[in-house]
Amino acid sequence: MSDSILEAQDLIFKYPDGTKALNGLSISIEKGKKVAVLGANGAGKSTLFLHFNGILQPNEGQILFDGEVINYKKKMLKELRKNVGIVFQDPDMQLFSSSVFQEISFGPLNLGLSEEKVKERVHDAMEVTGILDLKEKPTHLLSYGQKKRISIADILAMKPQVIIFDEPTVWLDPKHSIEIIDFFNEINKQGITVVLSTHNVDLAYSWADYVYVFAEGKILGTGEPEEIFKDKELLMSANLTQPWIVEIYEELIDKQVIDPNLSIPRAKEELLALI
Amino acid sequence: MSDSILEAQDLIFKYPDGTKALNGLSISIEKGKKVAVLGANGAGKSTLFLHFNGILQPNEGQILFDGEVINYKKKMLKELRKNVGIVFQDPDMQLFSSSVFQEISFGPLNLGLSEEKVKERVHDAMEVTGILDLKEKPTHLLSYGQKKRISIADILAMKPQVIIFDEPTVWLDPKHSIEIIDFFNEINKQGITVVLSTHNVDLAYSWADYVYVFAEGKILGTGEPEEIFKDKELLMSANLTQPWIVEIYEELIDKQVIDPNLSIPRAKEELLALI
Amino acid sequence: MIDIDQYAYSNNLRSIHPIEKALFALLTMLTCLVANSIITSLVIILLMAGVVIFRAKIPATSFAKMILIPISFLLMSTITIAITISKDSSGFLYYISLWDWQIGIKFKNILIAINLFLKSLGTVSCLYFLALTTPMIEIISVLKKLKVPKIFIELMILIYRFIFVLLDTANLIRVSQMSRLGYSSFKNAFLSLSELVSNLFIRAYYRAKGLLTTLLARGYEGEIRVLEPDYEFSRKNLVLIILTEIGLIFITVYTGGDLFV
Amino acid sequence: MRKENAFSIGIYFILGILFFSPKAYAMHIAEGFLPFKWAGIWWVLILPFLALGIKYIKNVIEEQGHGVKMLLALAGAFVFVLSSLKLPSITGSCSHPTGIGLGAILFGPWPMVVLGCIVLIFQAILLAHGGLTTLGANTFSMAIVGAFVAYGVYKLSKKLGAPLWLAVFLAAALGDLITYLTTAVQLSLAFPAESGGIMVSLTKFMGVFATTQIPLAITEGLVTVLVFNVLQEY
Repeated sequence: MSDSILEAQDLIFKYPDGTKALNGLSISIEKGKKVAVLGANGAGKSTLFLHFNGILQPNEGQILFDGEVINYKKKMLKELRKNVGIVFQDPDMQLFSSSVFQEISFGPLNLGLSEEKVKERVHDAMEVTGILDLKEKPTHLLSYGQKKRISIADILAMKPQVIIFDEPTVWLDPKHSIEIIDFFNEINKQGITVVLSTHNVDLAYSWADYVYVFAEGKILGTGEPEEIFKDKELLMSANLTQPWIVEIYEELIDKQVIDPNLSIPRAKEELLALI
Repeated sequence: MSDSILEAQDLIFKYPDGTKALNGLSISIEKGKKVAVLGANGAGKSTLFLHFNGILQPNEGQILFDGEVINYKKKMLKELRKNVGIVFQDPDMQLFSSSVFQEISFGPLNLGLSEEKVKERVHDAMEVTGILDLKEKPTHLLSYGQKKRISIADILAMKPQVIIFDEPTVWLDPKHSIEIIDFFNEINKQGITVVLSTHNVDLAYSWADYVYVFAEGKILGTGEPEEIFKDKELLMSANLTQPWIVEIYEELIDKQVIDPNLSIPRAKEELLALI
Repeated sequence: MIDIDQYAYSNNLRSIHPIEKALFALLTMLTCLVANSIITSLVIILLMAGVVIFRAKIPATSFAKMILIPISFLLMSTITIAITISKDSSGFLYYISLWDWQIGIKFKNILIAINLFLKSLGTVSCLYFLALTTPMIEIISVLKKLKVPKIFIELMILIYRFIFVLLDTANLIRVSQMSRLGYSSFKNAFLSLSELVSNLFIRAYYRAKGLLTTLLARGYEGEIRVLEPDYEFSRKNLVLIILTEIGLIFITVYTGGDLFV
Repeated sequence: MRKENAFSIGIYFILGILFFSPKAYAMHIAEGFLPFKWAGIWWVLILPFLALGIKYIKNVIEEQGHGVKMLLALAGAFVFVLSSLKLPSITGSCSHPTGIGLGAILFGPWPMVVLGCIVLIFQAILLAHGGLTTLGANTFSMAIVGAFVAYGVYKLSKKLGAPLWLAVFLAAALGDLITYLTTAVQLSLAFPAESGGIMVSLTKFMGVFATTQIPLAITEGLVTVLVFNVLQEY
């Protein structure tokens, strides 16, 4: 696994109140990939992400970034947080300033960049997320979707190598969900590793290069989406269901409508083309 | 429309900041039905619900409950709020007591029932929602799914004739989503009219008796799910997509895999049976 | 959510340098206070109303409504000052006697009260000019340039943001309570409110924790550093401000106001 | 005849107060109401308190980490939001608690000096309650006197063995009441009566405020107790 950018080895983590959130979890995320982390509510996804960013320190086990073991010294933590960005579920929790410009400038300033550079980064991040016209507006007068984009620009401005999106689509309607997914693909093309947590199996199936299935602080299954989503038992035990594309595909094979030797379709269009 | 339990006639509503949230909207909800209200974020769904409950008063137009025009006098408002319960999106916003028992007793106590009666109602509501074992727990230590159930018990304990669920499944994983939908069917069988707002087209399609499509404070379309979801243009203009069952069904007809004279399938199982 | 705040972001003078606007408001405010003259106060009220309504394009009706906010305090307090309690009944325009005290009003005190009332309204309109044309974010950045302690500035930035988050939360909880018949009687209103308040506090507590997490994830190390967008000074505006103030002082002296008394 | 007259004027006066009190927001002194001299005096007086408050906050942050800053910021926002909530009151009108008492009990008086001052700036600019020239006077009465009295009363009554609810009630209610009292003193210092001077003026202001503020102080005390009870469970 020489090209893994983030790695967790045998993580065990208990919250101070005794809840065991991670239970000997190992995971390795490859550079430049699109990774989906699937799991029911409370499976430990968010806890793992906070480990990737060095916010939480495991009771046992270790985190590796780019092959190096994180030692939780100030300098290394800074490096880690520079390179691994998290876009949190609730933008209202992440935005601390009412000024969009101030808000986005916070991260780059913490990196110790010059004012000039920071201004440039803020501008670029706003451009990419399409919020340049919000510059003069206060966050509290914006819609959920707009706040979500600001929270993404927050992280983009830091130019991390990995961006983790925690449940990015839950509150978005179908149109905005599609937009944001397109956006993920775009930044991924620029070489950023994108990790996405979700319990939307259809989304994970058609989007990800690689899927991890979580349950109770452990990894239940890993693999390419085609393999993972064939495994009904695995999905059941993680409180998940099969993506409808897979379900229909299997049914169509059973009913001999389509040829079982054809490769399993990833997107709706592919499935329809098979028929 | 003699059997409509809730009716809105030509509602116009502007928020104090000038945003026009409802724009001449009319809707009539039939007694005992399962109704889905579909629309993108910000289409005005929540605003309408707050009118049904008498929290908001329209600038123009009127609300009728059981054929009677709401006059916003104290007595009538009380009667309305007793009979129309809203389960809000985010249980964290709805729950305000530290104890589950106190929380659920809030509504019935406000109805002026005797202590005996209130205890009975709280007990029943907890039983139906399957949270009897949480009675002694403080609300803030519970999981999202548990809180969601408490927020439902909150409303059930008031024994309303209509229950409105605002985006009930967004945060739930597939397993719990299925559970909650089953639960809606159960209370509907007991004669309660269930109204559900969602932007999940698949859910609305297979669950509802009747569908309303919202966009920009207006009703764009109403009808039985089979009709509504055939109309791609309508869905597009409301930022929605087609349910995959319908899409596949239409594709299969096009490709002559199934007989176009067969009735359109409502559930996954029906579609698979057709093939 | 808060009218004044919304206008501050959408008014027609938004793009003017915040320091210019603050200077104009504060200098005029001081002039009004120091001049202590009925005529100067009236001129300032008209000036500010004019600028707010015609330059900043705030609807006149909204401005009038806002001016009424402090009026209850002003009326109550100025009336209290205007009323004289004395054992000596000379000089009263009208009075009533209670035992051996005379309670009533004197002409001189009415003048004092009117002056006080208008002076206060004059400075209030200066405050409104600032509040309606300059977003709080920019006022904070002015304070930052004035070298107000960092921690004070950081707290202001955070508090301003979280006022709106908590207001939103409070509103949602209130709506949820009302839809379950909360606030429907006095006792019930009292209980509903204290549940709301305590819940809001707990919510605020968890938010504080969550916020720390999200800031740490962005490399926070104890100081909240942010950048401000640039504004350009306008020499013309500065000259205009100075001329206005000189004009106001001239008016005061000319009409015999007791400047610096 | 005269007594009747006095009686009816008294009634009108009280009705007037009840009519105006819902909008009288915690009796912050309005912008421009204090003469230049007094506005300046109160401004100068609060500066050392602010400096000490800021120093105190810095120390706490150093000892307990950066999370304290977020907590204080949220507490400040909480106080502001609290003061914009409608509160049921006996007269059927609505007013609000200041939240300073609760804050002083939980965080101590020094942080509340700073937070109170910030909240007053926001109230002045966003809500037009109070003002900038009168910020000194209002900070002194609410954030300094109010916070220290509330904190002192709380500590003292606990020392004297009062039950928790009573200590909290007294702290919040007295903190409130003495804030209003300070406001009355500030006004009478600035506007002494021509005969009888400050004392007569003080009597007048207290007479006006007492009727509205005593019920408010009691309400604030009660709400604080109820809130504190819930927080106790956490």
